[in-house]
Amino acid sequence: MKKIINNPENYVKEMLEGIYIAHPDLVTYTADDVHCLIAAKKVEGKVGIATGGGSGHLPLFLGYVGEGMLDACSVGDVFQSPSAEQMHAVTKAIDSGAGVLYIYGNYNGDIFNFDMAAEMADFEDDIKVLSVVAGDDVASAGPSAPGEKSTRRGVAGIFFVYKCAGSAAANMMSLDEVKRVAEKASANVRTMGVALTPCIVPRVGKPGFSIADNEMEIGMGIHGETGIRHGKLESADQITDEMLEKIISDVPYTAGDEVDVLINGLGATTLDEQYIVTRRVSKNLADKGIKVHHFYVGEYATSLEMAGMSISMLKLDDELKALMEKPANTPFFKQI
Amino acid sequence: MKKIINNPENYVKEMLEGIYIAHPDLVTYTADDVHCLIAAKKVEGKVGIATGGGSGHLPLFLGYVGEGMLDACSVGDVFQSPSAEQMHAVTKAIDSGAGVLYIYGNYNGDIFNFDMAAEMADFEDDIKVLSVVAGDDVASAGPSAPGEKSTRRGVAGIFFVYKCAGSAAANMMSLDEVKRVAEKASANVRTMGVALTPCIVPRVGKPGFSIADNEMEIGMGIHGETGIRHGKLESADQITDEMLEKIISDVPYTAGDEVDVLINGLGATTLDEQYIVTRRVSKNLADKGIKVHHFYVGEYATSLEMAGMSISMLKLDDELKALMEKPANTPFFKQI
Amino acid sequence: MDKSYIQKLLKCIKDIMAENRDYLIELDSVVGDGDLGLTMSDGFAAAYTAAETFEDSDIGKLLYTSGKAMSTAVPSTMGTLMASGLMNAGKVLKGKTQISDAEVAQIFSAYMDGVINRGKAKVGDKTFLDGINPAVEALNASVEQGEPLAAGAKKAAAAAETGYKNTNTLLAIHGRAATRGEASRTLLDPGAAVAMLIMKAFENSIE
Amino acid sequence: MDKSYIQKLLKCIKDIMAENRDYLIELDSVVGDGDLGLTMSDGFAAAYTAAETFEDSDIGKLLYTSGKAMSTAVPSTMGTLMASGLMNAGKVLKGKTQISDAEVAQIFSAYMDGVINRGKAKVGDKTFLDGINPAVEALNASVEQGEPLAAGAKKAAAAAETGYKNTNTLLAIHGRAATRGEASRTLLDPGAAVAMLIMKAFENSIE
Ligand SMILES: Nc1ncnc2c1ncn2[C@@H]1O[C@H](COP(=O)(O)OP(=O)(O)O)[C@@H](O)[C@H]1O
Ligand SMILES: Nc1ncnc2c1ncn2[C@@H]1O[C@H](COP(=O)(O)OP(=O)(O)O)[C@@H](O)[C@H]1O
Ligand SMILES: [Mg+2]
Ligand SMILES: [Mg+2]
Ligand SMILES: [Mg+2]
Ligand SMILES: [Mg+2]
Repeated sequence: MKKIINNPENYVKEMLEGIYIAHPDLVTYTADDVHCLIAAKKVEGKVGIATGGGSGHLPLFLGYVGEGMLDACSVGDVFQSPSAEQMHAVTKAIDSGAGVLYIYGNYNGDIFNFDMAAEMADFEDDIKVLSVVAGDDVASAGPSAPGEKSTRRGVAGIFFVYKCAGSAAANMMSLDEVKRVAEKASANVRTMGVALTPCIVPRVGKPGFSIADNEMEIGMGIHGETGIRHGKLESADQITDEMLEKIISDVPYTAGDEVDVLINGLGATTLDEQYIVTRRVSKNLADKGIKVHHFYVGEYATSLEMAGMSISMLKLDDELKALMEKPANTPFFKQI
Repeated sequence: MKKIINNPENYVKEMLEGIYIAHPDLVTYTADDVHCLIAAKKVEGKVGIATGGGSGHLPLFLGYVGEGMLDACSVGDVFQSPSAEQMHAVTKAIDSGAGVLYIYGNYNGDIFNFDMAAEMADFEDDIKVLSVVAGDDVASAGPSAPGEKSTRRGVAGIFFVYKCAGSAAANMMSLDEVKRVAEKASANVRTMGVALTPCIVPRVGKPGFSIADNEMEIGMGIHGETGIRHGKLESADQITDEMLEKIISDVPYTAGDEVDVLINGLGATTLDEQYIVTRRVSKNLADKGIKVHHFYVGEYATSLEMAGMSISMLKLDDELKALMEKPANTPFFKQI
Repeated sequence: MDKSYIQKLLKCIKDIMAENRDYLIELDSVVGDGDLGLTMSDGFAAAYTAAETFEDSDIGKLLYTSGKAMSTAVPSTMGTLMASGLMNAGKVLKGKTQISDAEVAQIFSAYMDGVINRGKAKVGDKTFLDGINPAVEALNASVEQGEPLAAGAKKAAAAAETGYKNTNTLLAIHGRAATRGEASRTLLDPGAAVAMLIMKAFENSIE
Repeated sequence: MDKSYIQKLLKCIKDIMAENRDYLIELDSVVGDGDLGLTMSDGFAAAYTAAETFEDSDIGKLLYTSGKAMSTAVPSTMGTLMASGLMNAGKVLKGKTQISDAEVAQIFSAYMDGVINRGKAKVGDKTFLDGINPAVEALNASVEQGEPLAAGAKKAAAAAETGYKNTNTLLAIHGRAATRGEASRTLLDPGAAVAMLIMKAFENSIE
């Protein structure tokens, strides 16, 4: 395990201390617990948006707390949910009467704890809490029936849900409206990923799985969940086309549709490679008559030092487009 | 070699095409050559700032072209200088009468080509060109005698030189003044790095050097140049303290000094680790009475997918501090 | 029975989880991430510590408080589910300082309901429920027939063990195991093993 | 001699670099990044192509143009230095359409000056200069003594080879090799090998 760390037991705590040192103007914490991260500035009357999840995915999840996006994030150990108590603590800190929306990824532990936290906030503090669970990974399960909850895992596409909901809240929309927007974004975003190498959870000290030399795992989850196929490593163009195929057929798209696209690096994959993929996405979509409104390229949701990348696409309408365009200022995402 | 690429011969060209697709509002190119990258908006009467260098270091060098920083970047093949002709082409494109400043890292190939380009611009177009060569890597050579050129390699610390000079130019200072500011920033910045794994140049296909399991190379250059010592991988706190020791004793610092600090990931090292280092830097400097004005944390200058990181420190005075605080909007660096 | 019995029950659960820590780690390493031995021993230790030092004689509040302590200590899937079980048992028994054998059985029914409410799984989904559900049924039947609690506890423990042993015929549809699809079927479910251990601890607490 | 000789000279250099491509790659792989065989064969090929198709009879302009073509084709250390050599020779001979033996020798002096102006290295720094400098001295001495150019070229080629062979006693202080410090001393310098090849090509061009 080649990592620049101290005692693995303190990995998350020390990382968080670094976060507060580097971004004092944007984030702070509540309940005397560094895992309970909240925005430095509270906007009175605004719907609060909280997220949370395991560590090991920076800039997810905490990196999107700040102006114009999220108000809080409870932070768990690497690949582990934070506790309901921690979620409850940030909920109390960010509510200013307009209620709180939870937006988080579709994982068992997170769901159970966010549900418990919502009950606590309701029972103990009379705070109205609603939840939107993001499940954008088309590789993780088939589409769910209309009205049914997605059984798909949440991955990098949650960025779009954060951004749309964050802009809606900044526009002083009501809790129900912010939830509607988050659900709309969530319903219109799809992600596919590919992994080339495993990653190492610091407390475990060795990879939890392996990918053969010269092989790739298409559709692997961000904790190493099995993908939909593994095979020989192909060219960037081939990989991109296969991933887009899966994304596009799932929605489906027709010529004239407009999208925002996120090309996301999982950790060790260079920005060069991400731009080589960007180039192919642009060509592929142009051929289908799908118009790209904006490309976001970089590390938006990682799996520690895993090599690999994902493509997320958000199908836009006028409302989502306007919300995506609003400025934001967080430790990891700044839009001017 | 596990990379998401097409034909390695097209690596840089395809990467650049992706850049122009993703950031059309910020950058474009001149001379019909994608390697000749210039800012999308030209500010009349402003001193132009051009940089350049080999690929494989994104966001260096091209990622800092945009509003409030650089005006052009000529882009070479991986770890290879661009040509004098390409530098000459961007020079012509960005000059608006106030002259052009070249800022680039201290490498043979780059120096020879920038010098040749400056002669061409002078001879052929009567454009006044001055140059500042950044050499911030304290591990690469001893300090140079007063008035002598630094024999040190340029690494991540060039970010500070770009930012200070870019702000000075945006303030419509003269060419001589912008050069003075760049030289002052350059004289006050020091960097130390550590590498944990090698990287692979796409056209070569295999690592150019190796670092034993459980070993690290303190002071290794961003192309794999030999460091000042290799040894067993130590804790984040130990590594940080050793690097700071080298940086601080080179300047030297005294209690009460104020600095900007850049914690830079080389490619595969997680943001978590960079924040764990941030935490230690903060403690270490606080003990010495050195005040941190601002931390910059993330991948600012990489070596493809190398694992490792570097610490850069810029000693501030009132002028540099004000220049560092100005807003900027480039593909990779946005400051609000 | 009063609060001291509940404390004893939680001590028995905590002890059995500590004894079976490595066993659970091993089971969860095959299908999941291997943390179950740690989360169950740490989690029930936290629940017991909260119960042991609890001042009030309200059995419901004691159960609720120990559940909340567990949820804070181990926010994993099973940690939160077990905490939800304790908290729901607490809500159902709120206000009681003395409980009958039937009410002891009710603790386990309520515990199971708490897990179902939180986890939304069904019997047969290859989870904790496939261990606890046959045990709760056996216990309720025994108590209804007027048998002594010790007999019911014994039957419940046996039923939980059988339920656990049968999980290697079921397809996982929740959590990490589900990502393996059909490959998960022949494996034993770690959560159901926890149900078996809880019911064994219940048996121990009556002897 | 007129422009056609210069074209022949550049053809000889281009040919010898193509023949020694692998030799230069091997040399540069030991101390540097291994690209020298590619950059020298590609670079002098570009220089020759520009010279071959050059319309004007001005020898200076021809040299300058071929140098510029080379700098565009191969912007590496040696690529840019060799281009600078050609361009400086071009500046010095600008306006000439016919040149004497002494002026042929001047091409090499000017070439070396161009490299020195660009690279700021000194003889003894374990670079190209340690191959070219003894050759230029030998050539100038021979021409001054009124020997035929063929004799001078032969002496120059021999001097360059000796200079190159002696570089394994020098400490590198420029470029990638310098990062190895003392460990660089016993190695031969690839750039000096290029000087030897250029002078051999000169010898070939006269025969
Ligand atoms: N929805 C659910 N309802 C009940 N039990 C569940 C549910 N989902 C998973 N489980 C149980 O949780 C066990 C795994 O728990 P745990 O190791 O804590 O999960 P993780 O480490 O993935 O958070 C499974 O063996 C299964 O019995
Ligand atoms: N300043 C200099 N002046 C003359 N020759 C130099 C100078 N620096 C380096 N060289 C020569 O360049 C050679 C390496 O050239 P090249 O392979 O093109 O370098 P790189 O691949 O590092 O750009 C060295 O062997 C040396 O002879
Ligand atoms: Mg990374
Ligand atoms: Mg990276
Ligand atoms: Mg587990
Ligand atoms: Mg070389």
